[in-house]
Amino acid sequence: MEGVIDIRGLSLTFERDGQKTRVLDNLDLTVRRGEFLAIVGPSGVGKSTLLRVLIGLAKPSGGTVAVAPASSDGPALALVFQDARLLPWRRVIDNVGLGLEKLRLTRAERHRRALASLALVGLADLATRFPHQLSGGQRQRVALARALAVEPDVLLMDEPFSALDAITREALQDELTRIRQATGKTVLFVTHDIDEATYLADRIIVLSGSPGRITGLHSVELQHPRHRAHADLRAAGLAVRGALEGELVSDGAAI
Amino acid sequence: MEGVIDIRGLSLTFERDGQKTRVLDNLDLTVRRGEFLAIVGPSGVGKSTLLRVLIGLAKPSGGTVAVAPASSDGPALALVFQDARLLPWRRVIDNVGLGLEKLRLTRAERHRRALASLALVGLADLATRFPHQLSGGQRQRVALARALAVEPDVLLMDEPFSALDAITREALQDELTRIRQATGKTVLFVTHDIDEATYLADRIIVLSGSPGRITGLHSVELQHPRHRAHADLRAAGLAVRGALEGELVSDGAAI
Amino acid sequence: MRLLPPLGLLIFLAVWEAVPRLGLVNPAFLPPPSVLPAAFLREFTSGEWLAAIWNSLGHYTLGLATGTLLGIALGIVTGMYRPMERLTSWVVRVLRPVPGLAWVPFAIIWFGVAPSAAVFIIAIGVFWIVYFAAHGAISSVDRDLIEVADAFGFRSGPERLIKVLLPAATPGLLVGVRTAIGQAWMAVVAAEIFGVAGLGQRMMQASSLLATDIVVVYMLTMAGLYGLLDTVFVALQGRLLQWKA
Amino acid sequence: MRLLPPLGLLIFLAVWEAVPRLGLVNPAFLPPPSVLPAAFLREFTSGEWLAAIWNSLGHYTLGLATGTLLGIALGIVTGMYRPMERLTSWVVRVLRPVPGLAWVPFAIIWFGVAPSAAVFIIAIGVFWIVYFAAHGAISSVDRDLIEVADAFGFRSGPERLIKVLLPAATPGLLVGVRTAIGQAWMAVVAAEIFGVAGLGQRMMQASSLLATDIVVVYMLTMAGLYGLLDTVFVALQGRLLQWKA
Amino acid sequence: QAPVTARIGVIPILAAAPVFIADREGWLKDSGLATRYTTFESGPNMIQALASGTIDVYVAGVAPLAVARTRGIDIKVVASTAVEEMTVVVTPKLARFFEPGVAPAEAFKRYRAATGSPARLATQPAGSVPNATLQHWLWEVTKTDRADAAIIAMGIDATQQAILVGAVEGGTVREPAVTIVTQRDPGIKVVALGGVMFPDQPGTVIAVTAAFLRDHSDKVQAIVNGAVRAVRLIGTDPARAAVHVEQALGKGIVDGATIGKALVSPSSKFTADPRRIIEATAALQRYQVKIGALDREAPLDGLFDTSFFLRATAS
Ligand SMILES: Nc1ncnc2c1ncn2[C@@H]1O[C@H](COP(=O)(O)OP(=O)(O)OP(=O)(O)O)[C@@H](O)[C@H]1O
Ligand SMILES: Nc1ncnc2c1ncn2[C@@H]1O[C@H](COP(=O)(O)OP(=O)(O)OP(=O)(O)O)[C@@H](O)[C@H]1O
Ligand SMILES: [Mg+2]
Ligand SMILES: [Mg+2]
Repeated sequence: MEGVIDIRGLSLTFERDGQKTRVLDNLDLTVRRGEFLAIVGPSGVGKSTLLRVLIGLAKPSGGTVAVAPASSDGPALALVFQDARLLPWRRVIDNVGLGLEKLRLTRAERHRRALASLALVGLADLATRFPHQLSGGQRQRVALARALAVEPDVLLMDEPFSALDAITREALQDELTRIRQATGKTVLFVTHDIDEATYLADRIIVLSGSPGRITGLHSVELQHPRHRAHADLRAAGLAVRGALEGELVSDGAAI
Repeated sequence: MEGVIDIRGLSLTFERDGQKTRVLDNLDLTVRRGEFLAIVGPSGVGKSTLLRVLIGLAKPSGGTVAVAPASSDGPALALVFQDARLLPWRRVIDNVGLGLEKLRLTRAERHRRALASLALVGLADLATRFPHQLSGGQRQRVALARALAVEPDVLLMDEPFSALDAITREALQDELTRIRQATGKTVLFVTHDIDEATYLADRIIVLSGSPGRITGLHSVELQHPRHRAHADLRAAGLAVRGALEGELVSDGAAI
Repeated sequence: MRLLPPLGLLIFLAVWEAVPRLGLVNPAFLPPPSVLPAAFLREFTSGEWLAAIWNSLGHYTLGLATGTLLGIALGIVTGMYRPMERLTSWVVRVLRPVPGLAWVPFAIIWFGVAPSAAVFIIAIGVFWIVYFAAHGAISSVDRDLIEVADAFGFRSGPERLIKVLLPAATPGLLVGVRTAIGQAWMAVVAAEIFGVAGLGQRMMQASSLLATDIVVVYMLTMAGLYGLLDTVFVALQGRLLQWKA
Repeated sequence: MRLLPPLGLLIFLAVWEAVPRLGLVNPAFLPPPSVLPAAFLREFTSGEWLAAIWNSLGHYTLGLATGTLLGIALGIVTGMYRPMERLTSWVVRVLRPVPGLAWVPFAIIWFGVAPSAAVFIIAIGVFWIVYFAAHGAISSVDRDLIEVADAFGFRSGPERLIKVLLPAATPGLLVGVRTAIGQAWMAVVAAEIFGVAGLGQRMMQASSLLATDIVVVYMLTMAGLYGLLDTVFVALQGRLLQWKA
Repeated sequence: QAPVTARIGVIPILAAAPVFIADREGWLKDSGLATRYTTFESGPNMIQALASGTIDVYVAGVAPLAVARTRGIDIKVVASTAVEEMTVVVTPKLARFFEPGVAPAEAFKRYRAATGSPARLATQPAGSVPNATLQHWLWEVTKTDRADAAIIAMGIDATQQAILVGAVEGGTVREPAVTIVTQRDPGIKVVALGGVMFPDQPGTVIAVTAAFLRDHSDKVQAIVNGAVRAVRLIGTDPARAAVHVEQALGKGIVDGATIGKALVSPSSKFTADPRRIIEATAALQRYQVKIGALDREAPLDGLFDTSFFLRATAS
């Protein structure tokens, strides 16, 4: 296979009350090992659905998806859900430790890694809380720590920072970039924030239309660490935006 | 009373395993009738908690909150929760109609208003779906429509646009501005996006520290409709950001 | 998929037929299914069968309805209001374990030997099951959802109940009701041991005369009636919970 | 708040005392609570009371444990695997309404006149309640949470069960178990009608002699034991569900 | 004159046969008496029904009545229907030891010697008539060693079932169960008839509430007359009697032949004479007090009213 993930001719249809809605249509995409690939697109276009297919939570109606086998102890893929989806009966630390229980680790090792992961998102203090005792942003950060903890080959992230304030968000963006550079992880990152996409990604694909198709693909060749106000990023952002707006206009959608 | 909402000496403490965490401390705030007041602040500072106190979902540990009685048929306040919190057993249209059932309306009138509200957020097509058949952004928009439908005097909005892509988001921002100008509604708007705050708000308060206090208050005197790239907004944004970063540094928090 | 339920039943019947035939159990106690049609025909032609069903169905329906409604109502009240729960908690503990048979004297004293006494016994037989299911379901409704109702001004008990508690508790409530639908048939037998005519009485008579085939005929009759009701119920449940699918 | 439970009980006892005293019910059938201590003392000093409790507790504990464990196990299996649910659905409908009394002959055949037969009857008495509770709770676990387990590689049945289904279904399961704790006492009485010594037999004996005061003494004994267990259970439940608070 | 309706509570056992026969022969109707039956499983439930005023006539065992009278329920026994109902049967395992010429006590002893455990005999709980008569037979009549036999108390149905499957080695049963179990398993043997266990042991009686007696003493007389005639009919034409009993009791559950056999079996002893059981009832109570099944004897004075029977037999 070419990349760490190969998607060929992927399409997906939901059925509801006997009526079919095609969400993804004949998608081709190769995710290269080690790259940071951002996916942007309007609400409801099928971004989350795509990630769900990759990790096996949804079955494609057509096409194939190939994922390279895991290269280390950890899993090949880990997903940060769009909603935090913490297990309400587990304390924060045990929520973060969930994925680790699949690996062959001692209890102490598990605890250590969960705590380290929690510290990365700045929540080590809240380790013993239950999810309902957290704020919205804190929950999202715990979900992020849960996926980071298992150290997968590919991190699938579904708008992981959308509930965070600018400062926390920028800190985590930088943290994510650092982790990636240190470990060479592949990241598939869904976001609705174009600045975020250009700041983080090597490549950005624009998903739009109904059913969702890839309508734009932009590379950002700038070295990390990047400067947020760099002109290249600004330019890439405008291009992505153009692709999005163009699609929307041509589609004649309400918004 | 001075404003449509008067907060005096408000403080709130959570108790957990016998241990107390003070979240809000001695807060004073007057919300003026008709203004658009944005609240920004780091994750976990107490923004959601403040809105919850206002609408009566949380009891303050100290201080008083006074809300002017409703001026029309609708309620004095309506809240858009940070998580969508749709009722899973109700179809989209009935979720939007929830608040309307409290008003004295005919069935047809209720349906009409719910549908109109749904159209505002661009989801009239999905009226008969159940919440679990929606994307994350779509759910959040339904929650927004639900609050808009009851036409309250004051709209409390807890990061209502954080799950939306740039285009949808901007469209809804403009829609909200339009509604406000047409109806003179007061809006209390929690966001973590400084650009959003400066673009929309008349005044911006910065909540930070632990326990959360008001550490900054900025006015944006620009007329609506505004231009997103206007220098005044940029300046206000920098000021807010400064307040936020300053607080964070002086606080010595992890992020 | 569609053929699995009858397949399961077939396997069950085959095992049942084999057990007495292979002499594992004395056929006097477990008549093989193949001898039952004859016994059924005898009961049917004598008219006993229809009369028994008719009588029992009356007690069953009324008893189930009464017990279920009371159970739901009280379960809701104690599930919603903590002081009510506390006020009743010890009394519930005293009354809960009183077996159906122990209520028989009171049934007779209060209602006489009348169908209403049987209804009373059946109602008690299902009451607690539904009560605990309702109480549990209501008191474990997600607080986040209750807050939604609150935020939109539905703050009185009844409003909260109708807008959130009841729909959110429906899955749990239905589990209780489904259990009750079965339990009520069990209770029918206990309820008819004193002079109220019906299936249960007929079974007991047959049992005391060691006519096991007739006992089994009535057991299967109950199974059939229950199966019918349960099927209808499951379909209804599917409709009520379609938002879960 | 703390005083409400005893207050409720007091009101209950007062009403109970009044009913026979005011002649609303013949004291022969409902002895007022005030005459019970004397009856209790008689039973206690004769040693009957302790022996009966001791025997019944044995049947109760074993029967409850067996029925509950089986009910949970099977409820989980059919709740998790749709084909299993379908395969058993009709068989369940046949067996479900078979009343405890109808199982007595089988209990005698399989276990003889031995405590294990009583255990069997009690186990059946609680089995269905727990089964349906477990089935319902497992099959209505939020799919979003199951997906979390899936996404982290817990895809086999047992893994999924332990990581998500069981903890998420705990509130519903506990409702079933709590109902069973009560139901099992009801079943004790039915289970001891064939030669197995214990509370139930002693009650039957007293009842056939119209010694209602003794019947009520044993009823209250059951209530006491049940109350104790239920209190422990509720405390346990509170701990298991502290994440809900 | 409109017929008076008697609400009759019965336990569906063979001993109630005289009432069914009298009714189905039309004798009661001829005296202006309509009947409505309510079937019960046990005597105590019928006492509760008496107390709640839902039945007028009680056709079941005499034992609960004595107690009921002490609890303020005014009721009078006007006739008997059968005596010496209970019989002892043993299962094949134990029947082997009841060879001709071997005394029961000896048979029990040999059984224990052979198996190492006492023979288990099923009967109803302490305080019931079957229990007392069984004990009387074991300890007083046959002088069985207490180590050789164990009494296991259970319900009537359970007793029959336990005997049939051999879960116990024997027990007390009454007709028609005696006929049915011996038909099902010929290895099951009757080892003692009721008269041997406890002479004249009281069985099923006809009793009426004081209120009904006061208002309709002529109808009570009709019932007693009917019972007397029915007992005679069973003696003279059992086949004809069996048809009625089968209709009332079995309603298709047991065939007429079995009922016919049960009616004339040595375990059935029909009599309408209440005088025959007065002394036996008292004696039984004395014995129950002796074995600790009863606290004290319930006074029997006023329970029996023999005048109806005397009038019935005089005419
Ligand atoms: N039940 C609770 N028990 C203890 N602490 C709680 C509880 N609920 C919330 N908190 C804490 O209160 C603080 C304020 O929470 P709040 O939800 O108001 O934050 P927020 O400003 O809205 O944050 P975000 O931007 O992440 O949504 C958080 O630090 C949170 O951990
Ligand atoms: N179960 C379902 N039945 C029918 N339609 C569904 C179902 N689940 C999702 N959809 C639809 O599929 C489309 C894609 O959903 P998806 O969650 O992938 O969107 P998204 O791109 O992640 O959007 P957002 O940015 O709002 O999260 C949406 O239009 C949604 O309404
Ligand atoms: Mg999404
Ligand atoms: Mg918040």
